[in-house]
Amino acid sequence: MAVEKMSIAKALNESLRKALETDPKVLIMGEDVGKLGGVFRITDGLQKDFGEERVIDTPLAESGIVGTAIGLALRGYRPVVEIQFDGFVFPAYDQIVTQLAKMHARALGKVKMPVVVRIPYAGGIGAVEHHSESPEALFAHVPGLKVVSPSNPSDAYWMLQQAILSDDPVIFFEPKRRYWDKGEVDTDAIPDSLHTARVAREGSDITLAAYGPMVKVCLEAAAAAAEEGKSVEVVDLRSMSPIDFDGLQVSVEKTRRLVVVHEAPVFLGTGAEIAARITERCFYHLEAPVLRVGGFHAPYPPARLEDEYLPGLDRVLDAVDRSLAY
Amino acid sequence: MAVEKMSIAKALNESLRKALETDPKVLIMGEDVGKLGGVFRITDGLQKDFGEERVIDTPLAESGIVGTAIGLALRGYRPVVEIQFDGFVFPAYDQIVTQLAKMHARALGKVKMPVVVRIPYAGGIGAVEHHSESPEALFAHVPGLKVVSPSNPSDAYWMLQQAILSDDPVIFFEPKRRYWDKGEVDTDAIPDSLHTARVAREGSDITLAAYGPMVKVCLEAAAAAAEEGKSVEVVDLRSMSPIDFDGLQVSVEKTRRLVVVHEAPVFLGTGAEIAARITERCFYHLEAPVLRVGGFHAPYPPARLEDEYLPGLDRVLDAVDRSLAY
Amino acid sequence: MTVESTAARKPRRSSGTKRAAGAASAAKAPAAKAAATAQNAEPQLVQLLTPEGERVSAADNPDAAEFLSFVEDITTEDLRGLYRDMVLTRRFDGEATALQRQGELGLWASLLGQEAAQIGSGRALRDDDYVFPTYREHGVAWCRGVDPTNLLGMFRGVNHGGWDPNTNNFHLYTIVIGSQTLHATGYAMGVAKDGADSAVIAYFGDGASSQGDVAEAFTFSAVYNSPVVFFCQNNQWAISEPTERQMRVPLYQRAQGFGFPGIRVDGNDVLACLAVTRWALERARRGEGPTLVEAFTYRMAAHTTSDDPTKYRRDEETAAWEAKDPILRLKTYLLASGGADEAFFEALEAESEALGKRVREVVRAMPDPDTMAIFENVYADGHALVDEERAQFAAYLASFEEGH
Amino acid sequence: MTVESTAARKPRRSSGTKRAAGAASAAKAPAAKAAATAQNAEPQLVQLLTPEGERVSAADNPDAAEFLSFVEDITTEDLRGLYRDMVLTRRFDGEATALQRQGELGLWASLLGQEAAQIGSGRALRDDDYVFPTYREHGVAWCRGVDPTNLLGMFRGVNHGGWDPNTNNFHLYTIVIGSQTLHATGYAMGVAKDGADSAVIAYFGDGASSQGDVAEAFTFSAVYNSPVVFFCQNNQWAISEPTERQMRVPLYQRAQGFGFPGIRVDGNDVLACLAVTRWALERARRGEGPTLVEAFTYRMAAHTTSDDPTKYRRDEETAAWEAKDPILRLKTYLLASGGADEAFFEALEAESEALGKRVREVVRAMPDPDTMAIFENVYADGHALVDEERAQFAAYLASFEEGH
Ligand SMILES: Cc1ncc(C[n+]2csc(CCOP(=O)(O)OP(=O)(O)O)c2C)c(N)n1
Ligand SMILES: Cc1ncc(C[n+]2csc(CCOP(=O)(O)OP(=O)(O)O)c2C)c(N)n1
Ligand SMILES: [Mg+2]
Ligand SMILES: [Mg+2]
Repeated sequence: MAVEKMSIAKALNESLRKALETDPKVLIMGEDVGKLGGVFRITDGLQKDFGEERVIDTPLAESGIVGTAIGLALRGYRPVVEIQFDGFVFPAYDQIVTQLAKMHARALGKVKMPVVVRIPYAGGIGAVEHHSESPEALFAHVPGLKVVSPSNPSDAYWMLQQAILSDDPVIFFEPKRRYWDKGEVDTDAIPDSLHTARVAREGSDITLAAYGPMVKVCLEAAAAAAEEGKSVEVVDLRSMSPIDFDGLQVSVEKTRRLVVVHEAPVFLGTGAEIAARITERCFYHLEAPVLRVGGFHAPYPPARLEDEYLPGLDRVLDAVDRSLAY
Repeated sequence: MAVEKMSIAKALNESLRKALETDPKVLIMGEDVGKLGGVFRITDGLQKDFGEERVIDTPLAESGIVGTAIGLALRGYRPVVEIQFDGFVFPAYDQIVTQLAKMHARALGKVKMPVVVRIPYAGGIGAVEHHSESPEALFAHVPGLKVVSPSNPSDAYWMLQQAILSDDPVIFFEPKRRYWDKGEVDTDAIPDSLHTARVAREGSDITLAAYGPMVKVCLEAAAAAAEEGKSVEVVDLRSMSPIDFDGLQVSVEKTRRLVVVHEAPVFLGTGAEIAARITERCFYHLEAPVLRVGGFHAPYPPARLEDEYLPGLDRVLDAVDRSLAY
Repeated sequence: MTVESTAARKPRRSSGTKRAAGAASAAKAPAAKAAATAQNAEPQLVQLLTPEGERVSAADNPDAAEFLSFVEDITTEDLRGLYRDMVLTRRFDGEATALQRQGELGLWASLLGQEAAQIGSGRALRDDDYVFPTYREHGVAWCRGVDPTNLLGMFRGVNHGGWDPNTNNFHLYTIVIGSQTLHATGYAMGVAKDGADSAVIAYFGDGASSQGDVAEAFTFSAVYNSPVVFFCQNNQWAISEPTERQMRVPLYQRAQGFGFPGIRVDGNDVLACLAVTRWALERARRGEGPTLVEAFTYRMAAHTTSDDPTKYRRDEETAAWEAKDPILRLKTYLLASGGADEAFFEALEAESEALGKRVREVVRAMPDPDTMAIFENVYADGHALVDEERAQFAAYLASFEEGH
Repeated sequence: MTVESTAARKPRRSSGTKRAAGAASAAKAPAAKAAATAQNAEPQLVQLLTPEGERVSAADNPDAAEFLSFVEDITTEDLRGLYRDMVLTRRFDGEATALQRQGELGLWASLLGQEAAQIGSGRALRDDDYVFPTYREHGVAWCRGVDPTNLLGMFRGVNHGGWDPNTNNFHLYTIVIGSQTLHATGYAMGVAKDGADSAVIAYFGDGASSQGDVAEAFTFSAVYNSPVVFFCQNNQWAISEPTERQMRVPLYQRAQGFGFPGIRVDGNDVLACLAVTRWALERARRGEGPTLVEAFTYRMAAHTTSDDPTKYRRDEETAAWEAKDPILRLKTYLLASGGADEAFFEALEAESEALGKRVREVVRAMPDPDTMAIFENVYADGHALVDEERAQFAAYLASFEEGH
């Protein structure tokens, strides 16, 4: 390999393969990750090549999956757990927030929890209930967890490598509706640090901050705005815990305006924290309040309504206009 | 009764008693709520007077408690569930966010979920791990739930009445370290609406917003600040979902400065949403960024450190000073 | 909405004794015979109609004898009714699969192969019983009188559940695995509190048996002696995982360790499913508490239309189960016993066609929900934030209409 | 840190066959005799030393015979060692209760009455075995060589767990009920992957048996055939709730429905607990998978020092259990059999005194943690937000020192 064009799904698969090859302690666990290769085929072929002892089909019990992964980590393994869909992570929530997140601190640093919890998340795929949610804020609020989400194949490959290498638990949100988006992956590159924001497009009038599936929407919005003569900078945050406020601050001090975009409900979503903190950091720089575009305070709607529910080009541009109008 | 001085604990007990007397469909469920009367004695004497069919000691399984409460609600009952401590709500998190919060919407309004989940929460009682947490943001972010917390006996009595009367699920956070604080309760009064903020102390220089256990700290801070000639308004939010932004806005437009105080970690705590939204609503009124005082991004520490971890008088006053310095 | 019912819906009233909660002691709980069946080390299957279409007599199989009494009242007409239920359910299911392929549905979870388990158990219920399904109980819905087109809304993506659960005592489909077993248990606790003699049935799958919620439902129902039947359709697969990934011994045995009887029934035998479910429901009505029924059956189709079973299971396995087809065996019996003639089958074929046509038409005509429905029913009593967001969004939408 | 060990620590090596994961079939798993004991409808208790201090012989009780072989090697010296362990554990426990009353600890969870269950099972372990305790396993900690004063940190509020789990293969106390059974299962899965022949033991309570996590641990360990022993101390109470609120039939029976053996042992009989745990551990080492041991015992004290049992339980019940005291019965036996003389008991009394004194001194000298410890060990690899908050808080604290 080296530089190759591939989808996010393929990049994740390659990244898992690399991890399994490199470190015999790495395990893959989850429902249907074996022969089926996962419902999104992210683990395709891995059980065949690495065996049932390393790529483990688990009983249908998310608390059990994460709880046993914790035990395996205590024994020196590095489990990479797959939760089949966003809406099915909640049975494991107790083990994640009460045990996984706190074990290192509880043990005064004497044990480590190198567990990655992969979660295909967010909407836009026309799915039934519970298959389109964006629960990242519910993890980012919890001390002890790291929370990241790649937006492109290169990040998918490298961020997953880094998450697996991390000695801390990482909740790894995969933007499922972008799984088939392609891009170049350089498997020899030296990647950015896992928690650094990246300027995905430079601009001078306003900053759009997003991560995961919404980066693409923001880039499209920036392109559309450019046609109207507005110069929009897009920051791909990549990490929701920690958030690279230093990086974002640089952008906002330049553009003096910020709109945060995510699929999760706006109320207490990550945009709330970003708005609060950037306002504090950039109080004298901001020409407009930080605006947020996101999901409504309502359960994720049936598929036929998701295009209206999800932040799209128009809603992002509307927020850009509202911000620029200040 | 009518007007009587009592503790928050007693007010909650009286409120439950009143509900059991008034509506035969009201049930109390939880671990040790029967003979023991709960570890905080909030249900003291209720099983004796209303029987085991209405005040139900449950198996030690929080998911089971909330899950069966949902079933009972579907059958027409109005269960009031007790979770023994904040840190033990997570095994029930799936049932709460996936089922309890969404059932009404899922059924297009055809079923209702009048379930109250009572949670003694927050710290300051010198307890061991998991007994001092403030997970309110993890519920307030979830559409379909209502989230409230009383700060005084009168609110404890009336807000619990209202929560039980509500046809929506209400997560009712009880400030455990204030259980024994006394105040007057008028059981004939016509209470404010459940989700209205209340000005607990009037002031003109700056607004402190808090709820539950931190209202007292804010009132003390306001008193201390008054001695230094600063006029601090204290708003008791009472409800974290919805938040009474209209009420808070009135205060902030007057004082032009806001500090939000809660025990939960600042990062993605309710203060983030308040800062973001009040900044948007009051952009041209604010003389200083909304500041937040709260827990750190760390697991709740061992008891001997909690005084440092928890927002106290000094940290609140420090934030007041910082705000006023803008 | 209700559909015409046919067979086996005559309510079987309980003995009349009102349930006294907790009256039955745990020790007395298991019906002696059934428990004996359930406790043998070698998994025994209650079967009343063989794959070859022959009825099992008490003489053939003493274990079956007790259960035969539960279907004594079933007439030939009733049998035709059960047959009709299965055929129409299968037809509806096939139609839905086709509609998914045509893009009218986003997804479909087929019950193909599980008709007997669903119709047999579904027809054992009284109107005042209450059902908590998973997402695959189209046959049970049929028995409850839920218009099948109502089931399609969520798979089309126009709603998350299109029926009023209380109209037919049939709860909404539950997608998160296992959750509904606790709802059923709570509902049954309420039934007992009310002093009613109705029962509750919770459906779940072999995979679901691994979820902690299901074990908690077992515990709660055992402790409160609740009138609930746990009906597991062990269709051998949880998506790509065979039952060996979920359990080490047959599932029905799990009940005993929680203090109530478990029993395995041939899930492709509609008569046996009817009998065993009736037995379990009567236990519940008599105040004897929960029962676990494991219907041993097979998921003939893919997990859902999104699934590709060739990745993980062998054709031979599926073929072997085809020989046990639940519809075929009843047809063979009806033909051999003279219980139905060609005219019956032809009329049923016509009825199937009509059902298929109606389903197609209704689905295609199903309107998309109004955009503003996003904000409806989030709360029963209203919520300021929802009101605010609704108003903002309405203004935003209006801004386009004004030509901005 | 380690403390001097005494009895029964000679490792019992397994037969030498390395575990081949999944090699043992579920059907073969239960040791014939033990399973028979476990399957009787009337709960049977493995007992090797009666409350009256008499040893049970194979002739007295054929059921006990198999387990007698597991303690054949126990010498009189070993018995004195077990006795010493129990006495010192009780003394330490009493000291901690007193320290709580004096305000030195915020809380204490006493093991009073459960010494035999903990010492018996704890002494069955090899050094390379791994223990997952609840919050009450002070006696097991003692057996593992964890300095008892280490246990007090979390109850004093200076940390959430003061020992390195890997020093003595004794995991931190787990407060959230049931969680640790899954950690133990996962750890055991790892042991099996490593091809090691050590075993894992998970402690939990009768109340914990209701938690979904425990059932999931049963499922995972059964499916992966993991070398784990689930050791339940059924002390009759979960705070104020008697076992009837958690289960309808004796707990040990639950294992069978998950495909592995369960057995009930007299939890106040240190010999029986030792024997049964050794048996279960050997099964694990031999690759035969999990076992559930239910130690039938009693919580003689309050749930914790915050609890008031007079609210919910009768004195007569507690009195009845006093007659079954685990320490008393071994003392009676040692005295009657001449296994120990007065000098032994006197020396032990002195040792107890010394232990008590040391515990008091160490606890009183335990320093409060440094304030900035709040920010330590939140992450292993660091986190920008923690760094920022640490710096801000340090500056804030410094502002006071500067005299602001
Ligand atoms: C909590 C949860 N985890 C995972 C899923 C994804 N999922 C949907 S169906 C299914 C398999 C269910 O198997 P089983 O219980 O046997 O029912 P069947 O589909 O065979 O009827 C899985 C894993 C889910 N819906 N909920
Ligand atoms: C998930 C959870 N819920 C509730 C509690 C509160 N709690 C602490 S101990 C206890 C009773 C435990 O009973 P049991 O399992 O029998 O253990 P024992 O205390 O008797 O040793 C309860 C309810 C908890 N720690 N964790
Ligand atoms: Mg299945
Ligand atoms: Mg107990």
